[in-house]
Amino acid sequence: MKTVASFEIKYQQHLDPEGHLTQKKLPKFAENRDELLKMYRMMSFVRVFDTKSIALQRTGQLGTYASCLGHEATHVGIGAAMQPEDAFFPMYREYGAQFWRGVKPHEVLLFWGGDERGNNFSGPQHDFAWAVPIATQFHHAAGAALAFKLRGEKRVAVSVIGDGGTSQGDFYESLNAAGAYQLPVVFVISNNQWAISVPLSAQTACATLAQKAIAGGIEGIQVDGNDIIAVRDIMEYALDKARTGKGPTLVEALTYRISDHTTADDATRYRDKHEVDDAKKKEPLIRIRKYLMDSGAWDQQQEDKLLAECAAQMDTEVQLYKDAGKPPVESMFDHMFANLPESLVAQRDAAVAEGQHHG
Amino acid sequence: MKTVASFEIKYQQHLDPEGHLTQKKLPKFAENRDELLKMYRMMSFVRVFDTKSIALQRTGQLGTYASCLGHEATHVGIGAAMQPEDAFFPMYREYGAQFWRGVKPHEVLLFWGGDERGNNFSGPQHDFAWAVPIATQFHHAAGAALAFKLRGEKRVAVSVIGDGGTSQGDFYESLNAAGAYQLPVVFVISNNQWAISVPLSAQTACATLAQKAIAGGIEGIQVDGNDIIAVRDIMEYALDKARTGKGPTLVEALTYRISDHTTADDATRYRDKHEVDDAKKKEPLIRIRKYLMDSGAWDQQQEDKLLAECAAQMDTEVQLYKDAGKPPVESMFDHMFANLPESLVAQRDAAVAEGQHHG
Amino acid sequence: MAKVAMVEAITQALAYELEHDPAVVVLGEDVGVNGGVFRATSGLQQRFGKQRVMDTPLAEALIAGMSIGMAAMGMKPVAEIQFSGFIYPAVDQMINHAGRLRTRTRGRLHVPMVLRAPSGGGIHAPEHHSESNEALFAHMPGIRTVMPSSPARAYGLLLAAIRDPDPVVFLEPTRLYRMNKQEVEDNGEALPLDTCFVLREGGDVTLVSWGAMIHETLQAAAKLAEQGVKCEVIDLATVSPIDFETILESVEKTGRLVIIHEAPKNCGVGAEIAATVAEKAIYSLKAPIERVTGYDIPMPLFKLEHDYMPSVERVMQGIRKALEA
Amino acid sequence: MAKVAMVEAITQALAYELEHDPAVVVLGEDVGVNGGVFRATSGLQQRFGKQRVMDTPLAEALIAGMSIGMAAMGMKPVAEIQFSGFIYPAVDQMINHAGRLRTRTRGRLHVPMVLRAPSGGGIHAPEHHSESNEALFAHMPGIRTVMPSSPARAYGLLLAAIRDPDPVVFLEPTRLYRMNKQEVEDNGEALPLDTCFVLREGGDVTLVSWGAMIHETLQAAAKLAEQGVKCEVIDLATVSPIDFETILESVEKTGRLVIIHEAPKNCGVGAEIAATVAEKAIYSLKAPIERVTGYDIPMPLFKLEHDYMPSVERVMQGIRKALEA
Ligand SMILES: Cc1ncc(C[n+]2csc(CCOP(=O)(O)OP(=O)(O)O)c2C)c(N)n1
Ligand SMILES: Cc1ncc(C[n+]2csc(CCOP(=O)(O)OP(=O)(O)O)c2C)c(N)n1
Ligand SMILES: [Mg+2]
Ligand SMILES: [Mg+2]
Repeated sequence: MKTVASFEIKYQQHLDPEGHLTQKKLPKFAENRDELLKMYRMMSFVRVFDTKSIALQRTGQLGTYASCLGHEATHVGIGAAMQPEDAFFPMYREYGAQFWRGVKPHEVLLFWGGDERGNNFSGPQHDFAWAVPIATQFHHAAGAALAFKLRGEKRVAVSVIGDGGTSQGDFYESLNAAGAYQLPVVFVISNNQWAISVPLSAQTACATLAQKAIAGGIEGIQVDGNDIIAVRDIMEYALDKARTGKGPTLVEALTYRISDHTTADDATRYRDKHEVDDAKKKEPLIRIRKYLMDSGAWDQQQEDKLLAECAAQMDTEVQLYKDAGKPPVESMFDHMFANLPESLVAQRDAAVAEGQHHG
Repeated sequence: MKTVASFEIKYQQHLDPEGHLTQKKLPKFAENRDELLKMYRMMSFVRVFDTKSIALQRTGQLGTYASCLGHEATHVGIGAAMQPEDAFFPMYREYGAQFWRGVKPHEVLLFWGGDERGNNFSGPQHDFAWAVPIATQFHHAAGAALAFKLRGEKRVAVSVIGDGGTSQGDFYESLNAAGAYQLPVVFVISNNQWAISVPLSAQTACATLAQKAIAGGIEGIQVDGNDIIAVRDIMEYALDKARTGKGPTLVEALTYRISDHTTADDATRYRDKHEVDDAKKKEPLIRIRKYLMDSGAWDQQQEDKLLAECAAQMDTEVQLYKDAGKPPVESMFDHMFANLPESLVAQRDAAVAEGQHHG
Repeated sequence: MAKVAMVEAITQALAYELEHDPAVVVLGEDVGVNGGVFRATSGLQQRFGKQRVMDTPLAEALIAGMSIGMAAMGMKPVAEIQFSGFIYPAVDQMINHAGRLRTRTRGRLHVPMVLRAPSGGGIHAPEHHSESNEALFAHMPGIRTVMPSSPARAYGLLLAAIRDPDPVVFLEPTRLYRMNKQEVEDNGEALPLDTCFVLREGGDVTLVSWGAMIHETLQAAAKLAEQGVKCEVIDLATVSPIDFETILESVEKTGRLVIIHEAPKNCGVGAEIAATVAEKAIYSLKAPIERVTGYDIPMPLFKLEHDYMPSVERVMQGIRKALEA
Repeated sequence: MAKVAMVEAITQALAYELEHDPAVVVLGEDVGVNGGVFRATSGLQQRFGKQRVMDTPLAEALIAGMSIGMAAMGMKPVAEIQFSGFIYPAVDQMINHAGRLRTRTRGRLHVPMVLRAPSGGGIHAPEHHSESNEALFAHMPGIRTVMPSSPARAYGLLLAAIRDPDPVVFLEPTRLYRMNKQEVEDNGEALPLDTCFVLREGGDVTLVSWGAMIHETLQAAAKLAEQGVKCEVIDLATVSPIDFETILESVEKTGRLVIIHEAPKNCGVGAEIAATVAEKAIYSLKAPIERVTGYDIPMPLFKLEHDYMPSVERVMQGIRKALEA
């Protein structure tokens, strides 16, 4: 039998878990210390945000919350590589990318606190809100990318999905459409090895998730998702490619969900402690901090100061969240349609009356 | 960047369009002339069936009909490689496979003639009926394969999809699940280059459709779908592999839809005549007939006799189809549930009364 | 003015908006060079180019989902689903996103898309090509569902649907595509959404129907008129949200209501109309509300499709029952 | 006999059938070692092995479609969809295949599958985790839709659903999973499908509800009893097809009907009940039929979910309205 097609999947890493460079040449942005520090600061804030949010949930001050512990490099790397005019289509835990793009931490809290106002956020007004139904957001990103392409705008749509999400039909349909239309879109798989209790090995027989790109006829690249330099590097590559009309990319970021799936989950039911301990050694903050310290760009004093600042900032955000109170009852109706139909006007009035009745 | 995975797609062909062997070694079944003749006879009958069915539609004696002109090698090859205990999950034009498995031609006519009784057919009782909603049948095949595997039965599920169908999420979900569970299933893409008016190049950026298997972590093979020897060869390989617990395969059969999409379609609106003329030279009957004649297994006299037999057989089938008449009105209700709920009993009675009323 | 059939009126409406609003794009399976399997987009790609009228890969969830993404970015996609029996993969995107994005983001994003699909039976088509599933969409918050019943209403309502800033599911009765040609002025004038159309006035009984069944309903009304029965015929047109004002006003006048639809009865749109009328106008009702509908079975293959779909005779029986009670 | 909550009763029913019928398999996302996100399948994989209790890849269309394939080959899959808000990708398989395969093949193949999904609000959950969408399935021919409202009924109805030779969508009110423990004998005795349950007898007004809202309904009935009002409370249980006999009998006695459900009002199951009762028992009705339901909006995020869901107070208002009319 003759061979009619062949494919390769490449892997990118700059910083190993010990904070050592694995390649001689650094991407341009990484030669700029301020830029690296900016990313590191954001990663640190995200971690403080995460810890505090879990605490809020545990003390009954927040609803179910999806932790991003361990994903900081992937998320901040995505955010840092994008332009404000690009459009972001998150799943539900990419706070690092959203904060970078201007979403306020208390807005994220509002969402998990059961308040839609959190989705009317301070980030780019065209960015989508979370997509809880797994994989559905890829279609929105493809559609946005198609809009950008048709209008000749130099904008890119970026969407994120989990490893579990790659089992959904929507995921593949989008990859295929992005290939067929050569869309300016970057699809990112945040492969944290688990979909709630289902390990990657039970989710698919694939050795890599990047290889799923082959089914869409598009490029797939694997990257160390705990390495902020590699993530931003590959994202910049893929964004630039998309922006210059050279088509879509699927990026698989290899990371690990160190936390429970959400605060409603208990991962000890299904996951080996050793695996988690091992992952903790490879998590993203350690290596970039080590690299920055080794290269003299950072020290313990700055670190302590940063953490204090993050904590203070978080306190402010938590206060904003708490001050938001309950949205008015009529807000459930007011944004159903641009022009509210009669039947909904009647229902709104009844609900408001009912709400007043109960105080 | 280092390479972390690599893949190849192979292509199989034994008979070229001129009827010459392209490989020295023939598969075992192909050394048996009777077996080859049996397949050739079936391919010939299918063509007669197809021509006649289109004529029935054109003369108002059949509903919309989907021609299989040009697909005979793919369809008969699939049927011939399967065992009766295997289960078949067709799309809507694989008459060659179904006839081989015992479905009667008049039963196929009944279906296109608007009569569900055609689906209560003489083929294996576990075989599915047509799946008109594109790609949905792959899930049924995956489920059947899972049942076979769980029960330790040495049976294989086989399903067919079109090139257009490979854009549907269901297609990929099944491939992925088949890989994850290592199911005894063979998925076949009948790549006839067109999905109604949409050419393959607009459907996907993929160079081959077999490469979509890589997204499911399973093997994908391309085969000349107009070469009955190659199709049966690869199908036997994939079936044997599945039957012996070695997992699923995606087979892409390269063929061409010489006809309109269905009798409701007019392909001259969107398709170049030259392309079709070219395809006609490569169609599946010419080459196997030539091969059989060249090797002395077949001559013009036998050919004439065969065509006369096929025509006679088809006349009988058409008569059976016509004799079937209209099914009773209550048959729309009687198979809704094993135990018909009260509300449906009432509706059935009303419909029957109504039917009698109108005669 | 030339007379046009419904499918041509639809093509005209699409062409009008493509010409006047650069944000409008048409997309779907085979809508390009082929002009759609029913020719509703015939000639549009040739006229407006491949950037405005696009074939899509064969995937309905994708078609709906991409339309949402495009719409939220300021375009006005008019997507075609080839037959309403193949619309189900799009249900997730419609209910979970199209109908929710505006309220989810408290107005920041919205979804001015139209999802068109041929719908209903009576054209001798294969399995899954004759479905009536408007009730599924009617039950979805945040979505308008519209079904035209004449060339003029198809033209005007489709224009309204495209211009509306919110998602509209637009179900076109295939049975009417080439029936009853009508003069339709191609002047870009939209008809109002959320409004019924009173097609025939009468004081004895109110008939509410939509889509293709309007024709059996009108025929039944005409036949009964010969016997002196005056039917008021209301075309629901916007199947959700329902314009109850018009219906209630009529029922208050006639005291009798017959609802006619092709879709299965159980939890159909007829149920909502009957329930609301029974709630709001019970004291006006002189007889039980009749529903003449499809049965609670899938549309059978075509040998039996006319045993499934309400005939003029069945509609008349329903009306007589309402009159005699 | 130990008291069990609904979720435990469900686990018991699953275990009973897994033990007694080798054709039964349980499948879904996280149903294996994790025992489901609500623990409905807790311990089952450990007890029956990975061949009987299987995690699936994350794909709802696949879960439904594979279940159809398995069922047609003689197995009895009991599939879990993690939340009913994620059931929509399975809609295509359910309406186009599960509900049609038997009639499509004129009885040759059938689909003894159960599609379980937690459903409804009130548990302070994130977006899409609190949906009530039984009406979508109720409108689908060939499918039974069942919603239990107590541990005992969950046990008996789930057994019946698994044993039934046709597809059943089994929607479990999450809000009840851990509420109101009850003694349930794990004796493998099924309850009948297609039958309502009269939970409280009374001659003044008939209350029909199902799922979690049964509890607000019973509370309202209890409160009104203190004021001397005798409510008859009917648990619909099988949401489709509906047991109208029981309902009509009750309405003929009371002359008043209030329907209570959490799902949106428009084209909800309440509409069907109201429409049919208004048709068949209009002369028994002493007052308009009231529906106390969710609004025609998506379930809001949880700060407002209790403003969406009918409260005991709203149910009582509805009853009072029916009584005063
Ligand atoms: C369509 C759909 N099905 C099921 C769920 C329930 N669910 C929420 S998160 C999750 C697992 C997701 O895993 P993965 O995609 O790997 O993302 P991760 O949470 O690990 O980041 C599931 C099953 C959902 N949100 N959407
Ligand atoms: C889900 C779905 N969408 C749309 C259709 C309408 N339709 C019928 S056949 C067809 C094209 C199929 O093309 P392909 O998969 O290549 O198969 P072929 O007909 O060429 O054998 C379409 C769009 C359908 N049957 N099902
Ligand atoms: Mg994951
Ligand atoms: Mg094709």
